[in-house]
Amino acid sequence: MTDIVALDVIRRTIHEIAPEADLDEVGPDDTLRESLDLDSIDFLNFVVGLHEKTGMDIPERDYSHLFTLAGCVSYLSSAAQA
Amino acid sequence: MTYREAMRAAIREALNRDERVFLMGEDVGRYGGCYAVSLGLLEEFGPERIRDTPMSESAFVGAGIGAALGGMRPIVEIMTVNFSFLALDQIVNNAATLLYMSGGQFSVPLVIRMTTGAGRQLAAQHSHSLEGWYTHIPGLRILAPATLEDARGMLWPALCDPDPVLIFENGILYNMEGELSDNPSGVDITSAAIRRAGEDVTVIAYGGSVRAALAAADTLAGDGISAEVIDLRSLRPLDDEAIFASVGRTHRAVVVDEGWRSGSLSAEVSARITEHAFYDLDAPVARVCSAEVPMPYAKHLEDAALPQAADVAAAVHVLGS
Amino acid sequence: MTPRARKTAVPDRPIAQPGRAADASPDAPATSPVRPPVTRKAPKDGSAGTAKDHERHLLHQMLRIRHFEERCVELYSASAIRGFLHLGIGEEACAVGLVEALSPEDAVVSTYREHGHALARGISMRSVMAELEGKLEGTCRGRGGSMHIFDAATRFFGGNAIVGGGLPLAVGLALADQLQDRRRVTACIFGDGAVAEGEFHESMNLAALWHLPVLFCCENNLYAMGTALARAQSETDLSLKASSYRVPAWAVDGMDVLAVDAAARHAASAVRDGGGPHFLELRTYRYRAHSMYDPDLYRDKAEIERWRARDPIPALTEALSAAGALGEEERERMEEEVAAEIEDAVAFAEAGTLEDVAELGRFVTSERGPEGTPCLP
Amino acid sequence: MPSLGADMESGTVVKWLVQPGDEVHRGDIVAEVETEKSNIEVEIFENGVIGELLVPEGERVPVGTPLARVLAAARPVAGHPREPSAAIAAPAVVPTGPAPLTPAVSEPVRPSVETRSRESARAHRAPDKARRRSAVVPPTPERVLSPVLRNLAGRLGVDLGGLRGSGPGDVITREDIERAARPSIRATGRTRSSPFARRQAAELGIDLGTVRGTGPCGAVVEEDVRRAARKGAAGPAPPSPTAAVSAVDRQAALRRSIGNLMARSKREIPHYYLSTTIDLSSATQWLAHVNLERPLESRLVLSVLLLKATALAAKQVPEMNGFYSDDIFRPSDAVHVGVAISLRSGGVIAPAVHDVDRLGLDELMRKLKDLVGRTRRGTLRSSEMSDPTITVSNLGDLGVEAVYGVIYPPQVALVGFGRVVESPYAKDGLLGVRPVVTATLSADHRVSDGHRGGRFLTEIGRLLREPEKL
Repeated sequence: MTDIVALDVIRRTIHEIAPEADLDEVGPDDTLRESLDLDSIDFLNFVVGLHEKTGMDIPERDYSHLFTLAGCVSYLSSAAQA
Repeated sequence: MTYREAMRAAIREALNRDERVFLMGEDVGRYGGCYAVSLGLLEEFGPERIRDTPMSESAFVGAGIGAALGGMRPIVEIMTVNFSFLALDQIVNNAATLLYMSGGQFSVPLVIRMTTGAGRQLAAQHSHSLEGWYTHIPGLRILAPATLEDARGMLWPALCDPDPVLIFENGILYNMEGELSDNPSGVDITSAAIRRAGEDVTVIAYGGSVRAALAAADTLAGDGISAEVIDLRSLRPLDDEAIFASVGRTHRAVVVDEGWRSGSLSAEVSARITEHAFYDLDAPVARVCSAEVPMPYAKHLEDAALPQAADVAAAVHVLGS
Repeated sequence: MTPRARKTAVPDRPIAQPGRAADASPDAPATSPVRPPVTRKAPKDGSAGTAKDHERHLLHQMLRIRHFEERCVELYSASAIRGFLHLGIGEEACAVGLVEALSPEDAVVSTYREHGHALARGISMRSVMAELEGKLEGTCRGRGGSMHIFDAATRFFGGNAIVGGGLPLAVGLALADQLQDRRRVTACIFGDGAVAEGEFHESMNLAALWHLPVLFCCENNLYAMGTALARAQSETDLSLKASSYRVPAWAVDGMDVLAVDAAARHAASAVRDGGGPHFLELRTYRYRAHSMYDPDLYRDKAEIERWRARDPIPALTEALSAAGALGEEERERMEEEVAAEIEDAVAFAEAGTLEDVAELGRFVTSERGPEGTPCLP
Repeated sequence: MPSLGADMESGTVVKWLVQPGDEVHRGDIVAEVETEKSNIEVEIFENGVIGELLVPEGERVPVGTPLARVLAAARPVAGHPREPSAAIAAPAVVPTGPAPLTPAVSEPVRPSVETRSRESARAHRAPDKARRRSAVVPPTPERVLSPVLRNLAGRLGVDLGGLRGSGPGDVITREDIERAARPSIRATGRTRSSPFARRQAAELGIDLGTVRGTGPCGAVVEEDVRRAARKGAAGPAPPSPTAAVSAVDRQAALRRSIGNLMARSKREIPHYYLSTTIDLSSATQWLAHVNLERPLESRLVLSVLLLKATALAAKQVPEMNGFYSDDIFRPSDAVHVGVAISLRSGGVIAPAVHDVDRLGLDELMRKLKDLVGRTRRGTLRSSEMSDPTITVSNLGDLGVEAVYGVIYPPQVALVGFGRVVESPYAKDGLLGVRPVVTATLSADHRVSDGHRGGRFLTEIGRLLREPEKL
């Protein structure tokens, strides 16, 4: 998965769980949950959404990789290559 | 005036306007043209400029290319598109590529006219609509005059184009009658035309299919469906803007193509709509094409094989306007 | 063997023919070159030099081509040249003899084995080499490569890589000249393989029918890629095929530059003088494979060696030396000049620029009309 | 007009989903009501037949205003769950319907779309059974469905066109719809739609899942979206100025109503506050362990444990769970935990998850997800808005370490959970680093005091140390 594809997946997933959120205003190293006001259920839905779109199994211990936009992108792209 | 006469008038005008122009092809002179388009021109312009050729498509098309390179403005007539394949090497490997291969040094200002289409019971070697194949080739401009005005007006701008232009004349149109203004100014050969405005569905057609599309639009109007009919006119390059703009208004598209469906021009148009106007679509793009059989001789079979107005109307109904 | 007239459909035009199929056999290279039935002429600008000057010039041209192509092999091995590379090493006499016989206003339509024709035509070695290396400074901006050298200034219309594809084009160029009352010759060069194509027959017929000023030059190197002429043609006497279209035809020893030069001059002036199309079969041989990847399985080494014995370059060198027209010092200077020109061309090509990829789409269609008018979208 | 929260003073009927004569079932959604907070679906807790709609669409009325009359039901066979068609439930049939035997139905006209607590609703179930056969209803060949059933089918994503009716005269029954919905609930997660319809829906802010498709293969096409948009416009933003509430207006109104409610709370309720630090090492370890085995979709979040522990503790300390009104505290048997959900557009809503004390963790997780999703989409049910018995504020579990909340009247307690932090924690004389959370309680001194409050918080902590038992 290229970074662009990964970003698109993230963007679509965010849009599903928080349509009003504006990902453009989130910096790569900002914390997604704080920037987008995601509660823990939202975050779980976010992870589920990533899973549904990529087929990747995301164990709970990896959640910490998904806290920032940059983290999500690199997690998705590197995991998909592995 | 007929479409045939409009075409002839266009050739005559070109011959009169530019002494570099000459017409060359099988039986264009003494015979008067296989479809009588050039009837009488030999007497008017002489055998130097109305040149009968042997049945050597490759040689005389290639000669047209060479003559164009040598400063002439040839009009080469090929009897039907089926025969043009005997000259495919010259059209595809030379006419379309010389400018590019030579790094921009040699352009080929050549016009090739040929008859296309079915409907005259000429069976499987004189009836196919294979212009779609040529639209695959970069370097060629492909035109399909569907009206008297275009038959009359497209030739001169085509001759003015420094690059090779193929004009496809649907044989069913030659006897089509209509009025033509006395002012024979050239028409624009780069854009599609809206032949009938409508709101509910865009029917995209060209050449001989435009009539079927317009007839279908009449029928549909009776059913309360307002169909917009676009005549592509230029098959390459396609006037994407016109297509997308119309689909943007109607949100439905039916492409009518006398060619076969597989790998056809209609496939190209449909793909472009899907690529660029996807979010304008309220229904899948539909296509009405010829049955995938070599064209049969018997009238009823030929009719069944060709896209008819009723098929177009039915396709529109299926989309559910 | 002496030239003998052949009874043809055009009795008023003498047609020399070199003998029957046996002569065309690869195992029996023409040891006795066939000459056209004309006396050798001095160059047109004879006032500026002697016949020997002209011969030295022919030698110089052949050396340029030979060493240029030898250098191409090196550059190909070093990956500086890619794609198909067809070399005419051994065929230089044809290129030089024919092209030198043409005037600047004439046109040349050639094949994919055209480096020699291009260089003989006067296209600079620099731009040919740059084209081979795919550089913007090449004849075609690197768009054509080895097989597609074009040059408007010298009326060099390619570089056609479809066997037989150039013939109709040449017919058309000649038609344009005829229609515009220009006394020009279009020289159309093709190989023996093209004779099998319909386009050959269509074009011979059309040119003869319309009496067009085309000089058809068949470089018969006996193989269409790897297929020997005798395995592809029921009639291996190619000039006989041409004569069936009422085209005056000669077979010429393509390993003798003076023979080619003389025949080509004769034919070209006949064409120029309104004699209609003419046909020359230049019997020659390529020493190297068809192209760089060809393992050369279809012919034996002994055959190649037999032809090498008739190499046109040593032959002319020796003839000039024997006649006292080429000293050792002069010969060396000629070699040095050629070597320097090649070094310069290679340096030029290697210093050349690659066309900006943004230009990829240029020249699919014209940017300006022939009269400078703006083009349609 | 149901009271959907103590802060609600009035509401606007956006859309009636039933018409006079329609037979309704307990739990059916009969209307959509717009409040300052959200659009709310009004449930009915009766079985019966709609008699008369008292409030027209678009009208704003105070809380407590009767919205419609419900007549006793006409049922073909008591206890036999056969769904009558709309034709059967036509008013002309109704007079033959009332069964005279029970007090509930002896009163033929009841203003009973009024929302009531689950308990009270449940209390009305008895008459249900008592409703008996009415006049013989001729089976009708029509497959006409009541709007209620249509609405149900729409919600469940059931294509009525493809459904075979099992009722008399092949009428489609509620069971048919529910049966059809069961296997396809997952499969129909995706709504077929044309690209243009999707674009339009996005531009108009319409959830395609709620639009019935009339295109090929049931796809939603442009016309469907436009129809939905027209309906939508007739609801939330109709021509009538009273109901015209723009998003900005609504946000302001929400802020105002929260302010009013909180002011009232602070004015009337004598709050007291307690806090304690709870060791969550067992809970987080257990959760990590459990989640390790689970696919993503069924993983649990910590909030579920916190909610469950709170509910169980509330069972133990009933002074925390119930309503205080008219100077009387009425403890509640059921524990409906209000979950404070902050809206990204601003404001907070605390709809209820019902009967949390009796739910398994998985079920609770599922309900919580559903509730959060619907809160975000603005499709809450009336009961969810009106009947939390205690509120938990923890979903905003980022940032601060402790939350001291303001009680939602008429409730009497609010539990706040802060962020889980790693903290030095001494246990058995040993100091270690453990994940801990600060739990706070805001409680009503009129009902309880610090002792009981402390007991309650301690109980929560104890429960969370044994997560496997939750």
